[in-house]
Amino acid sequence: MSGTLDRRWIYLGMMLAVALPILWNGVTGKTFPESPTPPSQACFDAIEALPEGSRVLMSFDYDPASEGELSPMATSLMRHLMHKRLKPVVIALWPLGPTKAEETIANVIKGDFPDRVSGKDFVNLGFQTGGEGVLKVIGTDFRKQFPLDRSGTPVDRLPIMEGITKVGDFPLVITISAGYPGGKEWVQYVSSANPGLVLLAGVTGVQASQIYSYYPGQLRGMLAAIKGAAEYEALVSAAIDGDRVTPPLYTEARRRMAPQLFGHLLLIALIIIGNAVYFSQRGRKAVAQ
Amino acid sequence: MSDAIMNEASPQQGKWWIGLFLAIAVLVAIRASIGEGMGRAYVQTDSTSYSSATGDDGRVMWTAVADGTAGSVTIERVLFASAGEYRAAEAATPGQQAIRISWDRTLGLWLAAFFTLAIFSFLMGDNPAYKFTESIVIGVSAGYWMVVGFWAMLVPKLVAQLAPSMVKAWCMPNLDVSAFNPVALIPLGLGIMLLSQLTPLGRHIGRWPLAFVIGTFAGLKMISHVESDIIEQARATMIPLVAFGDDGSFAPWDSVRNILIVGGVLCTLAYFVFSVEHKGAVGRAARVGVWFLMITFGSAFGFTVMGRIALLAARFEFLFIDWLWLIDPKGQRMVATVSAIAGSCSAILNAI
Amino acid sequence: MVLGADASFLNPDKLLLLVVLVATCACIIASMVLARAGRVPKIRRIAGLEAVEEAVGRATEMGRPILFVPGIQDMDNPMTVAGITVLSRVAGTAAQYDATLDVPVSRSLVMQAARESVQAAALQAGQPDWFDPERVRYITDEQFGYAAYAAGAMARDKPAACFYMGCFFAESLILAENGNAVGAIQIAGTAETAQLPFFVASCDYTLIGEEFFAASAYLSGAPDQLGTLRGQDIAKALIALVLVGGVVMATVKVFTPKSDRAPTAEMAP
Amino acid sequence: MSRSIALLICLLGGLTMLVSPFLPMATEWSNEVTDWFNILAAMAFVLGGGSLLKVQLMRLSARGPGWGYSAVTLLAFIVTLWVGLGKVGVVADPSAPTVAWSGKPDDEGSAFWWIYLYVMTPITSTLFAVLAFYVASAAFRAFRAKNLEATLLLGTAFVILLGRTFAGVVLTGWLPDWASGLRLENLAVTIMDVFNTAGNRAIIIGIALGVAATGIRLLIGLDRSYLGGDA
Repeated sequence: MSGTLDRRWIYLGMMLAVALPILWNGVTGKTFPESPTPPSQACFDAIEALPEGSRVLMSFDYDPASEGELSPMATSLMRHLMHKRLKPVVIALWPLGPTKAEETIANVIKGDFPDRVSGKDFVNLGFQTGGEGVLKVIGTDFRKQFPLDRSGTPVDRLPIMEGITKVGDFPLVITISAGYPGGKEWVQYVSSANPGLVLLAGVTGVQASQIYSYYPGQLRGMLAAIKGAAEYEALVSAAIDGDRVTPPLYTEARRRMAPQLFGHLLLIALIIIGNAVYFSQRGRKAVAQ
Repeated sequence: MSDAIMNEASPQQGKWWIGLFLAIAVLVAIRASIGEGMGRAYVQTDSTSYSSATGDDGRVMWTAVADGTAGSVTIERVLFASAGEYRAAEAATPGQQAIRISWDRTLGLWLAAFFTLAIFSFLMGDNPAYKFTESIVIGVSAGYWMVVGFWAMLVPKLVAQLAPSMVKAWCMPNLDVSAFNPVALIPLGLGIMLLSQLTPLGRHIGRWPLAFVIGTFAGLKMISHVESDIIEQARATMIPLVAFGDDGSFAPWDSVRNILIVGGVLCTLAYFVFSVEHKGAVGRAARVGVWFLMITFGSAFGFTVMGRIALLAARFEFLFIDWLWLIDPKGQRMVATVSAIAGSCSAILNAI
Repeated sequence: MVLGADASFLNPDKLLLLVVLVATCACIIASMVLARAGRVPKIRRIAGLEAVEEAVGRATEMGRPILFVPGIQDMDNPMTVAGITVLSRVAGTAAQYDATLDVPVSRSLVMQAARESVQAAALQAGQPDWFDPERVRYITDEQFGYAAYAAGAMARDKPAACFYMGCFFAESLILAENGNAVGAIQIAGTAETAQLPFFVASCDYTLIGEEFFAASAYLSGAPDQLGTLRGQDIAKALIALVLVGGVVMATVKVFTPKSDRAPTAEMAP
Repeated sequence: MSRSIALLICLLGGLTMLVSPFLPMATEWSNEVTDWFNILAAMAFVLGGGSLLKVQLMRLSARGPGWGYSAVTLLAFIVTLWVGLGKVGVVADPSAPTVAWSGKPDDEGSAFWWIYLYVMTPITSTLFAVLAFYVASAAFRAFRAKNLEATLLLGTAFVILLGRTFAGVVLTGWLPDWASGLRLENLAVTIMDVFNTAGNRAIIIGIALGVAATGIRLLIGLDRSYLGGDA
């Protein structure tokens, strides 16, 4: 039945549905308004609730393949943490995570909060192989897995790490994850084992439905896909920029919502056409019989 | 030579593809000649001097100092600069060298654009550009993971445990381990057994490390799944069927929600029953369970579509923003290219 | 995993886990022992598994290869192990029919296990010469590098049957759509819930979650393996019972402290 | 004999893991063993690399159709390995400027970084992005309202697709507040919160049981196909 339409037409349609809004957006600079859903609002509130100077563990569990969805989240989260004068301790369970973390640090901290000092106000402890094994170990001994920061300084000498021996010592943990190991493993090994700890997750669309079953119990808040990123971006912008114009770095997710809309509309149109064809053919067959 | 790139002889298709690639090349050439051009990468050199001091614990600490400090060591790094920064620097001092074009990164950018288009071309059918890209990615990624495994795992976790002073002097000056750790011999032994497979004698002992991995992780996963998936998920489902709001009033909607969740979990579990035919009560429950499964899959599908479109948008952004310089939402360049293109078009039209 | 201040012999925080774990294992092991003693359960039909033979047969008739992907994760993942077990059954059938079986893998440990399993299956089928170790080969650990290979190979080799049994992530749809484009009969099995919708949409049969883990026992047909399936069902029934008990208690609890609350008809969206 | 030892290793490894959460003194074992696996996995790359070399060299020497691609793969593999292991273009780390090898292989400016940024990243992320096209063709082909089950699947996808963009706001934003639960964006949340939660929970519990049963079958040696089956 699908033979009636060469799938390449569908591909062409999708290409135009995504490419044209990007160009339109690039020329006009317009974005759609966002109203936050509860899981995104919960993320925002959890960070707002922390007292100034609290240390937050932030894990970059993704790589370039998913940065389209996750980098805007990381950027907004980092901006929010910095604005609230919280201290992120950055780690990664994916080998390419630290590079993404460095990018976020360079864009947000070095660009907009140049007074913050590495080792005191934030730190990147880099990547550790072992996936969920790492999570298991940091449950009891954080420094065993992350003995040095990314520039090689032992964590014992970093003021930001003072008194932190296990993952439970952080009041808040954020994972930005694209798959395995990621949100699910953080829930399994960290959130379940440390009842007092607050876990937030930024996840890709594909993980969202699975991770949803942990919210709001084992997972206090979540940012689901680019929509979650856009909502969070809007929340943070409203809190920090107010009426001023938000710098383009912090509108990335909202800019991506226009291609999103047209992509979705195309898909819906395709489903409707597919069904219309199906039912008309079925009707014809029934008449023929 | 053609058999080196053709898997099967199909000259007709080959011509079609060459035509397509040529057309793209012409379009790109036209684009490159309009306005400020396209696809260049700029860099600047960051040079920092470091000077050493010995701390209380006897460790040598290096700190950044002003250039030219006596006894300091200078490290030069080449870092990205944006086209806008380059233009600004050129406007201030023409011919300056602080910010300059990087030919290797420009080449990389064009290569990246080629690979992007080559992968997209697979949607229209298998073709030499895709096959070339496929061969590249297989080779590069296999090598990539070997390198990552070596520097991120073997050196710090194995070699550094066995020969700490050597590793410290060679590549990990901040290594904390100081003594030989005999426990590291166990994974080394398992690894050697594994690699012994490459020799004809080693087939039998090659199974042992495999058995070790499978056994330990079977145990580990049993624990984690029972703990987080059975206990926690069951606990999360033990909710009252009748719910009241905070003010003590009956909350019918929350009650319906709770009843649906509990009922849905039980019915879907019934679908997974194997040793009873799906007839009678079990069959009816399983049928409802399938409905829940379908809704679950539908929602997962919808959410995933979001993610995939965002990724596609990111790739188009790479092509439009970083390579073709068509739009500039981040304000990294100084001239709006679309208006430049419009200007060029009107100039061409006027000329005609 | 938190160490108590008093390093007692048994960690008290984990008592519940211990009870549930022992109960689950007891159900499974007891059913297995019973099955061995002759009380073999009758297992319901699982559509995807009945189609295995049909798919292999079709590939043989058409003279086109069979593609088997045991997921893209390593042997530490139970799904990969389950996939390798299914592979041994598929390989056995393929060896009998003398069909070509391609097994590209993305981890070298998986390659080793898959070679062992395919070779043993060929031996058991009485076709030791059918096994060619180069048909079970390592491609790359990189998820999309692997997907690029698989998509290209499908377009060129046009397999008649594709099996995807193991742990899959985003590449699931790349595999399934390309398989569909070359008209292969496709059977998938995974417990990676996020990928199930794509397999359901693009494959002919999909083993969902627990069904996939049951596949190896089901295909083996051995009484003790089938027994473990009944064990799973008993454990499931126990969980359901506890769940219902918990729900009843939670509901009763709502009424006990303030039983004078009058229900109202307000809609709280 | 070798198989019996393997089964014993499998059983002992599994039992260690099974008791470790309950015995405080055993917590360390499981951490140690996890490290071992990672080392083993890193060493296994050599096995994979060997297999890759062998297959590609065989193709190259046979000069069959497409042999040029084998040469490309081999070259890409060797170059990546060489620049990565040799840290070509890597400058020393600021924490130890005098130790030439102290930099990270993927530091900005190194050859390995260049390969990562300009070869790996565009190819892998474009392959990922191609899924947007496949999703569209799969939805067009497979989402037919043939029966109740299929209708539920496509109906849910419909609501989520609309509810998660601005289209949802436009289409149903006019609904009065007392019916706001029916607005598409809220309907999408309800589906996730209620139906998706229930469905996923049951799947997750089922999988956990499947994993437990598979674990037992492996530990007691009932399932040993990875060792070469029952033969």
